[in-house]
Formats: sequence, structure tokens, C-alpha cells
Amino acid sequence: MSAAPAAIALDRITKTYAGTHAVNDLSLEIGTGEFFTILGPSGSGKTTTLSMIAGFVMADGGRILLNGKEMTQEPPQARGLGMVFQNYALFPHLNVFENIAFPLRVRRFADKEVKTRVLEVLSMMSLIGFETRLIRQLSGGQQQRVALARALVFAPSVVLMDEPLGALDKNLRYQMQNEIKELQRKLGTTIVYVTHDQEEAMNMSDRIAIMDKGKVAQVGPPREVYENPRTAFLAKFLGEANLVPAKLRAGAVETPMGAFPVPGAPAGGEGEGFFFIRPERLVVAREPSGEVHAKGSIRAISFLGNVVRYRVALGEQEVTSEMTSGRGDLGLGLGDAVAVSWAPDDGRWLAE
Amino acid sequence: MSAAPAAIALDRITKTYAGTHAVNDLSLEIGTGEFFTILGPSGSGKTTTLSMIAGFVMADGGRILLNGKEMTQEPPQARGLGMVFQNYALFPHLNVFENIAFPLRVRRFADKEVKTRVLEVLSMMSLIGFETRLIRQLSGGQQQRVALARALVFAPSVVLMDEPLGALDKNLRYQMQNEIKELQRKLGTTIVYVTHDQEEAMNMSDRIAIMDKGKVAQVGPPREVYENPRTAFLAKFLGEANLVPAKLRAGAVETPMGAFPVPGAPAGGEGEGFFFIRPERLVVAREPSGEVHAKGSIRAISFLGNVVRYRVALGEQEVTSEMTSGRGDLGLGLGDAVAVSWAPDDGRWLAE
Amino acid sequence: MRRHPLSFCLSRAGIFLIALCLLAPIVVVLVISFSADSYLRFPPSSFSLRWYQRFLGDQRWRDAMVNSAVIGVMASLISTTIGFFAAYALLRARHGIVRGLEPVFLLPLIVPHVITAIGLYFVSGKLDLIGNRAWVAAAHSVLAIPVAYIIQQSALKAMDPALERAAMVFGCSRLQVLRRVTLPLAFPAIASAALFSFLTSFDEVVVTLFLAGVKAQTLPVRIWNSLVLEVEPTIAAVSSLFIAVTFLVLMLNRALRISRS
Amino acid sequence: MRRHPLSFCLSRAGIFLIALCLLAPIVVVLVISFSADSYLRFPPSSFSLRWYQRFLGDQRWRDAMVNSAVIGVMASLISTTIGFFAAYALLRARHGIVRGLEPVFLLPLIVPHVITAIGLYFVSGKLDLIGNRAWVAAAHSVLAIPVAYIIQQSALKAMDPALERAAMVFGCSRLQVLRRVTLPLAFPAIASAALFSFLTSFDEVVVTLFLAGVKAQTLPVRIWNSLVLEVEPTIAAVSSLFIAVTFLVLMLNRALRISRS
Repeated sequence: MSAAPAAIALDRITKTYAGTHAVNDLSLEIGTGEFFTILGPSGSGKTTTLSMIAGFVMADGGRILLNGKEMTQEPPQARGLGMVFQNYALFPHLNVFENIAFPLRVRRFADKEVKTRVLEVLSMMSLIGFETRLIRQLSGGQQQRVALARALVFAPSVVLMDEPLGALDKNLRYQMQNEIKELQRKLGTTIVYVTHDQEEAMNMSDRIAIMDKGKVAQVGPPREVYENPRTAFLAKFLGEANLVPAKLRAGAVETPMGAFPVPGAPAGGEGEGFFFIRPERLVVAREPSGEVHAKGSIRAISFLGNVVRYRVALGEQEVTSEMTSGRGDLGLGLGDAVAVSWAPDDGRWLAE
Repeated sequence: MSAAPAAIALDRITKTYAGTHAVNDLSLEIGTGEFFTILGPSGSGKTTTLSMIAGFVMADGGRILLNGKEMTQEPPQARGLGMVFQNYALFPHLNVFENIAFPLRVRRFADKEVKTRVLEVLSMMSLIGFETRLIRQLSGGQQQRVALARALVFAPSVVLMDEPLGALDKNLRYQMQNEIKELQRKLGTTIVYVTHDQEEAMNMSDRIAIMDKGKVAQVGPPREVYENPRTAFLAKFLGEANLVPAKLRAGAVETPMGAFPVPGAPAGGEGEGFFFIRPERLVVAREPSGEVHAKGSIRAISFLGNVVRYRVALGEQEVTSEMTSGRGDLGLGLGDAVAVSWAPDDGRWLAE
Repeated sequence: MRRHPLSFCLSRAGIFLIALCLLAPIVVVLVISFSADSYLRFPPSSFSLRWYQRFLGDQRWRDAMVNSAVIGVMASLISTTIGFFAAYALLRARHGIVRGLEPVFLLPLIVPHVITAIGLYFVSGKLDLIGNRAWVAAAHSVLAIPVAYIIQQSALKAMDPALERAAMVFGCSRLQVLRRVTLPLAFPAIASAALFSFLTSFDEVVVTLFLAGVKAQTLPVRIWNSLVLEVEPTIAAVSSLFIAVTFLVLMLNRALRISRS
Repeated sequence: MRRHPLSFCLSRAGIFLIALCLLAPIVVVLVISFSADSYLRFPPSSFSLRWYQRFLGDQRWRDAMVNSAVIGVMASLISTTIGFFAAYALLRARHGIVRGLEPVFLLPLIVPHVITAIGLYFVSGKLDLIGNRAWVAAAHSVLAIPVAYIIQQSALKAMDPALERAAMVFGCSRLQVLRRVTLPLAFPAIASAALFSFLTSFDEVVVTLFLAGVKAQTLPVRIWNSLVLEVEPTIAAVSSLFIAVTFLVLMLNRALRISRS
């Protein structure tokens, strides 16, 4: 760990509502300049965690440090954070310029300085010419940009974002993801991003924390969390997963489809759990093509555009395979006998 | 066309609200037993179209035929359709049994017959044991099943579904898609399904109609609509698309990336438009691998789980490539010089 | 422990003070009603139930109570029915003309009661209806219809329109939709409307003073009239009973709401 | 063309009929006010403005108008301020005790006005405040606070709480949040509350009759008192003016709302 303090350090924070733990003994360190995403199902505590960082909700226990300074009981206005809200929370009684100038006005910046700074972010966000518009005269995408400009105008070192793209449609959403990511890289801002959209989380983040029931279930870079989930919940929550009930015996897993070696499984261990493999690692064909395979028949084929999804019955068990849609199809039909093949490295053992 | 009348025939129907066409001169034929999906952005008229089929909204012009019978001005209760509503629209003052029995009670079925039929669909939907529960005591997924059971209990030949899975989370949603699809295959019901989720539409439908501005922009099986969109709007709306501004000259397209032959482009035609290719058809590598290629440098790499997305700058132009995430990556980094290759068959010419 | 700044304590004290001021008039009436003094005096020197006995032993007070109850029930039935009908019809009306009538249904809430009273008085005098209980109930309905309309209209508005559509798709005619879906779902609001219409009639003074004559005197009017002659704590006793009935009706309303959710 | 079944036509006719009944009392008053007859009579045999002239030429009526206006404005200021403060504090209170006070703020709406009037009368008599305009205004505030509270509370409740949070994150103290965000956004509701509080005071009869004495007689009380003595169409003229003021205030409220959205 470096000598500089973490941008944000949460040290065993807890928040209880009506006797149930919304957040339970949670610790996290977020580095300066990091794009850090908190992902989780609704009710997992991700919004409560963000609210505690912002200061809207006070932790019942534990400590919150921002750039090394204790902030646990400080009100929001003392924390100096930028924030983009879920539905933007732009002030409807102010025009675009005054919305963006708000943090500067409150800080009593001179008019001249306010003007310079606001114009700077306006041009950064391609909003020149919109200064005197009212918020309700803007499209969703423009409102998003104003919210972003307001969060950045006073150059805070940390910006919190609470599902900022939730209200935009697919195409605009993807475009804004890239813009935010590029902006963050350029400005070196630390971003804490809350979302329930996994693709968004993987596309933008340096690290992802997946929360479940008030705790962090796993933290790490997107690829690591995707490829090596620690539990069956994580495997299913991030991406699609085949989870075949299995028994571990002498370093190999026994499944209804047969017994396979699995890398990384505890050599001497025994127990019940799952054999886990991602759909895109399974190859469906008339003949086996990988080192490991199982035989079965096709139950369903769905064309999903960029991929084709096959559901294959292997005895009682059903697995899903996803393959890139080529020109024409593989000539496979419902009920056809096929082999499902994979590389031994692609399977994992998950003890529940 | 077969001798039997279409399950649903819309003949040039029009609906105007306050001077603007919500639906404009729309014609469609939906065959018996077909799973037909209407897909479109919000405001495209898909909900209005479904409302006119159901009879909630009367068409200003045109004709609606159900199984060959003119129904244009008939009220909903005369049309004999089943329907699953967006938020289920289950009756909160009735229990599960009476909710499902509702269509039979209104039709004055004998108590015994009601019981037999309701129990039959209850078991089909795995809802045995829930008969006396109130609706608010059920989970979202269970409510979905009750709504489905109520729509099917009187064996209507046509069932309308208005974003029935919109309220469910990702995993349950996918499971219900498969269940509905299997049920429909077993019962041979004609289904008209409205959604804005493209993956759902492609996964379930025999045919998809994409609506835009009150009109049907394209109709066809999922693969056909995905691979051969008729306009740039359609290419972008269904799936991801690279649309490179291009000029057509003598059967080849001229783009900022170079000039390529394109199959299916009008041989003698000239004009402005787009060169269109799907991201998954572009291969990024250090060396060219396909018959056609362009050289550039990597601008962004995002790991999205099952795929890795590369944004590659080709001069002024940027294209996106999506490749299945293999074990390890290709060893490419930001700024690396790469070649983007594709098969000539994969590109298309779109005249706006 | 959270900190309580001075401003927080001050604002709390302020809230309690204002609440006290709002409560004061009612508390005064309740206390005086249990007075043992033979004239109005606050605080009373000693307590008794004598004024309640005097009240219950007096035929004129008992008549006034019966009048209040009968007129209240009639007014409640009229206003709830008309209010439901109007709310249902106006919500479903697509046409400008009918929709434009909505303000008319709220009018008696806005127009000062004295004015409505004078207007009704002119009409009643001509028709020789002064002192007729049914006519007083009808006059009260003019004031209670807006209340019944608002309560039922907001409930109907909050109802998911997809529920009525579902009933139609599954085979119901308009009347069947009303009977099988709309009425059962609106029941709590209908009950509320009935109770609040009753209270509106039960509490009304101004209009009743003009129309009741001697025969149809209601409780509040009798209180009013007797104030001029016999200023004694009986009135406080009657008033306390009056408050009790009001709260009973409100509790009933609350119980109904809770039992349905 | 759409079909209009019989039931549709009947229901339409019913709606119009009821609307007519609700309008009738007001129309009668308005028509009589323009009568040229020297006694109350409907319909009038001929029309004139004589009763308006008589009204405006009478010092006692003019005094009543001034009293109504002065008391109304005072009551409006008191109730709007207290109503805002109470709504703001109660919405933000997390603790059960303060939250539990909400019903108290609605009490004067529920308790019959006669009761509140009697209670206030007892208090006023003791303090020798009968006929004091400020005291009448304070008494009216007891009735107007619930109105001002409800209007402002629902506006504050509808306000996106993220807006106040945004102001805090961007550096505002609690007081700055109030000044920079909450007050400007609540302005239309504050104006509405002020106007409706004014109307509540302006229209009040029952409480005023007890407290006004001779000095602080308001317009509706003067109408009331004069009804006993001089039943002549002046009253209709005054009533019509009264209705006019009421509608003026409502139109003002409407204009304010529209200009803000």
C-alpha cells in the first residue's frame, strides 16, 4: 500500500434500519484516481453505502475517511464531494448556467471566476449555447451533461455517481459511458459509481465491488470477478452461468454429466457444490472438439443477434452454450444429437 | 397465402391523437399459432397498436379482423382475446383462484367446470397450493404466473402480451421467456407480444415487427431483421452497429477507411449512405486476417464478460469490434497499431 | 449520539406551542363540561356530571340529536351516491363539455356558506319547505357533495385503469365491470365519503339556521340558539358529546381503512 | 361516428342536472342583487343597480369590508408562516413524538366550528379581547392553519428530496438549503396557502359572530346580522360582491400557478 492515504476508506461501517443491517461491517479502500463501481441487486445496501459516503446517512458504527481525514459524523457540506444523482436533481428554478454555477456561488467565488469556470465545463460538455435554458427545456441526455458539469465545476477530487445513466436509452447510454470514462481519465478524478447494470460496470470500472445482503461479496477488476467468482451467487449475478450440482472427490468433480478434472479445486478436499462454466466457453457441434466433452441433444436454439444460444439436454441436466452468430448457422435443429466440448481450464469448482 | 384467414389482420389502421398520427396507415397479418413481437422505441405506436387490437382504443380508420371476423368497432368483451398486462392487472380484491376463474365466471361456466379448468392451469403454471392467497402475498414471479394462467384459462386462440416481463429481474426474466415460449408451442396459441427488449424479442419470436413513428419499419424473422436491416435506424435499433458514412459508386462503397465491394449494393446506383457492419463481424488483430481490412489503432478496450469490445480509430473514423473473450487476452493495449478485418459478405450498403 | 443544535430545540418547542394553541379551545370546552359550577367559569371550581344529566333529561336536546342523526344519514346517502356517480362519469368523460363541469362540483366548497345559505333560503321560502327534514338534508347535500366527490374521485383516479381494461378483455360489459371490479375496489373510499358527508351535515350550522325552522333543529343549531338564552355549562356538555361523535366517526373511518389493507 | 347508447345520454343529463342544483343558490343570489324591487322576490320584476348603490353608500358596510380585509390579511400572514414552519419541521422529524403531532394540525378542520367558536369565546371573554381585530385574526388563524399546513405540506412532500441533498453536497448549510432551494421551489404553494388562508378568514361566520363584537364586524357577520333586521336585496348585492372577491382570489391563485409551469 502506498504512503498517500486512500481517496476513500470505509472502516467496518454498519447501518441498521429497524433492526436489520442495511450495511453490515463493511470495509473498502478506494485509491486516488480510481474508477470504482459498487454493483449489487436491489436491497443489497449499495445505495446506503453511497449515502454514508456522501453524508446523507450517518453510519451507526465504523469510520469513514476521505483523503485520510475522518469524516464519519461530518455533514455533507463539509465533505467537498461532487455528485451526480439518479434523476439528476437539477434545480428547476435555475437556468443551466446557474445550475452549474451553484457549487461556486455557495463557495462565494467572485463573479468573474464563476463565469470562467462554468464556461470551461460548458465547453468540455459541449453545452455552449444552452446557458440560459431552463432545465425542463433540455432532453434527458443534455440534463445528464448539466448534472455532470455541476459535479465537476469545482474540481472535487472525488465524485459520487448514483445510477447516473439509468434514465437514458441504450444508444445514448453507451455513448455517455465512454464520455464519462474518458473525462475521468483526463481529469484524474476518483469516481465511486453505483449501478445495477453489469455491462456498464464492466465497461467503465477499474475495480468492481459486488454487494450482497449488506456485505461486499467480492472486489476486483472486472475480468477477475467475471472469471473467478467466489460463490455461486456471484457467478450467476455477473453474466450468465452454467451451475451444475456436483460433488468434489480427489480433485475431480462428479456431475450428472460425468466426472472431470477441474483446475484450482482443493486437491484433497471433498464436498458438495457446483461445477461452473460460462456459456461462451461451451462449444456445441455434432462431433466433440475439445479435450473434455459430454453428449446430449438440443432443446432450444435462440438467435440473439451477435450470439446464438443453444440449450442442450445432457441427461437430466441442461446447459446453455453461447456462440458468436456466423454467416448462416451450424445446420443444427431441435432434438439433434450433439457434443458439448470445453477446455479443462474453463471449468471451476464452486463450494456453494 | 393459405385458405384459412389470418389470426389477426390489420388493414391500413390509423389512430390520431391531437393531430399527430400515433399509428399511421399500418397493415399487418399475423398467422395462427405464430409468436409475433412488436418492438419499437417509446412513442413508436406499439402500445397504441396493441390497444386497438384489444379494443381499448378504436381505430380512426382502417379495419381489424380477428380470425377473419370484422372487429374494428367491437368492444373488448366481444373479441374473446386473452391478455397479459404490463403490471399484471390482477384483481387485488380476489384471491388467486378467483383471479384465474374470472374469465370463466363472467362467461357463466358451471362451478364444477370452473374448478376443473382453473386447477388444470394452476398445475400447468406450478401454482398448486396458492389458490387462496391474495395477490399482494405473491412475489413478482408468482404474480406473473397468475396473470398468464388467467389469460390462458378459457383457451383463447389469441393472447396479447404487453411487456409482461418488464418488472422481473434478469434471471427470472430469462427463465419466464423460455417457459412462455414452450407453453405457446405446446398449446398452439397465437401470441402478439409487445416489448422494448430486443434480446427478449429475438429469443422468443417467430417474426418481429419493428415500429417507428407509427409505421412498421420492417417485419421478418429475427435473423433476417438483424442481418439485413433496411435502414440505418433499424441497424442501430436492433443490436449494435457500425455505420460509416459512405458514397456508393459503381457497386463499391467509398468510406473514409477506403473503398470496398459490398454484396447486394445496386450495381449501377450512386448516392450517399452508410457502410454497415456488425461489431462481431470485425476481427481485430496485429495482422490482417480477412479478405478486406483497414489499419488503425486501438482507442479503448472494454471487458464485458462474454465479449471484449475494442474501439479502433481508423483515421477520423471509429469502429467497434466485439470478440468472444478467450482465456487471457490478445495482448493488445491502448494505442497499439492493429488491423481490422472482415469478410466481404458481412458488410452492407444502407441508403440512409 | 447525534448532536441537537439550539435551532433544533427551538423549532421543537415552537411546534409544541402551536399544537397547544390549536388544542386549547377544545380542551377548554371539554373541561367546562365536567364543571360542577352553576355558571360558565374556567377553570371550574369543582367537577360533576350534572350538565350531562341535564342535557340527557331534556326532550328538546334529545329531539335535536334525533334530527341531526336522521338528516345526517339522509344527506350522507344522497351525497355519496351523487358524488360517486359524478366522479365516475367525469373521470371517464373524454369530451370537453362534461369535463368542464368539474369546477361546478367543487363550487359549494369555495363559495362562502353564508351565500349558499341565503340562496337556499330564498328558494326554500318560495317552496314553503322551511322545517322539512328531507329538505334540510338536501340542502346539506349541496355542501357535502363536493366532499363525497373529492374523496371518491381521487380513489377512482388512483385505481389502475388496467384493472378495468382487464375485466373488459375477459368478457365484462360496462355494468359488469362496475359491479365486479370498480365498486369492490372503491369500497373503502365510498365508506369514507359516506362518513365525511355525514360529518359535514352533522356539523353544519349556517345553512341549517336558515332552513331548520323549529321542527328540524339539529344539534349544532340548538347549541347556537340556546347560547343566546341559557349560557350555562349544558352547552359545554352537549359540545363534548358532539366532539365525541365526530371522533367516533373518524375512528370508524380509520378502522375501515386499516382492515382493508 | 361513435355510438351513444341510452345509458350514456341519461348519465350526461344527470350530471348536468346535478351541476344545475349546485349552481342554483349562487345564481339566485346574483340575480336578486340586480333586482329593482324594494323587497326580496325571485325572479325580480325588473333590474337595477340600486342595491349596490345603497351598499356602497353605507358607512357600516364599508367598515365591515375594511375589517374583513384587515383581519383576512393578518390571519393569512399568521397561518401561512406557521403552516410552512410546521409542515417543514414535521416532514423532517424522524422522531415519533413530533410526528405524532400531525393530527393536531388538522384538528380544527375536523372539530365542528361551533365547538371551536365556543371554546375561543370562553377564552376571549376571560381575556377581554372581544372586538379586537388582531384577536379575531388570531382566532381565524386557528381555522386557517390546517388549510395552510395541508397545501404547503403536500408541496414539500412532492419536492424531490434529492434536490435538497444536492444543495447540501454542493456546500449549503441547512439555512442556505432553505433559502436557495426549498423556499424558491415552494413559492407557488406558499402563495396558494396565503390566498386560501385569506379566503378561510374572509368567509368565516360562526367564530367571528362570537368574537367580533361591534367593532370588528366582518362582511359575512354584517350580512348575518342585517338579515335579522333589514331583509332587503342589499344583502344580495353584498353577497354578490363577496362572491366576486372570492373568485378574484381564486383566479389570482390560478394565474400564479400557470405562470410558474
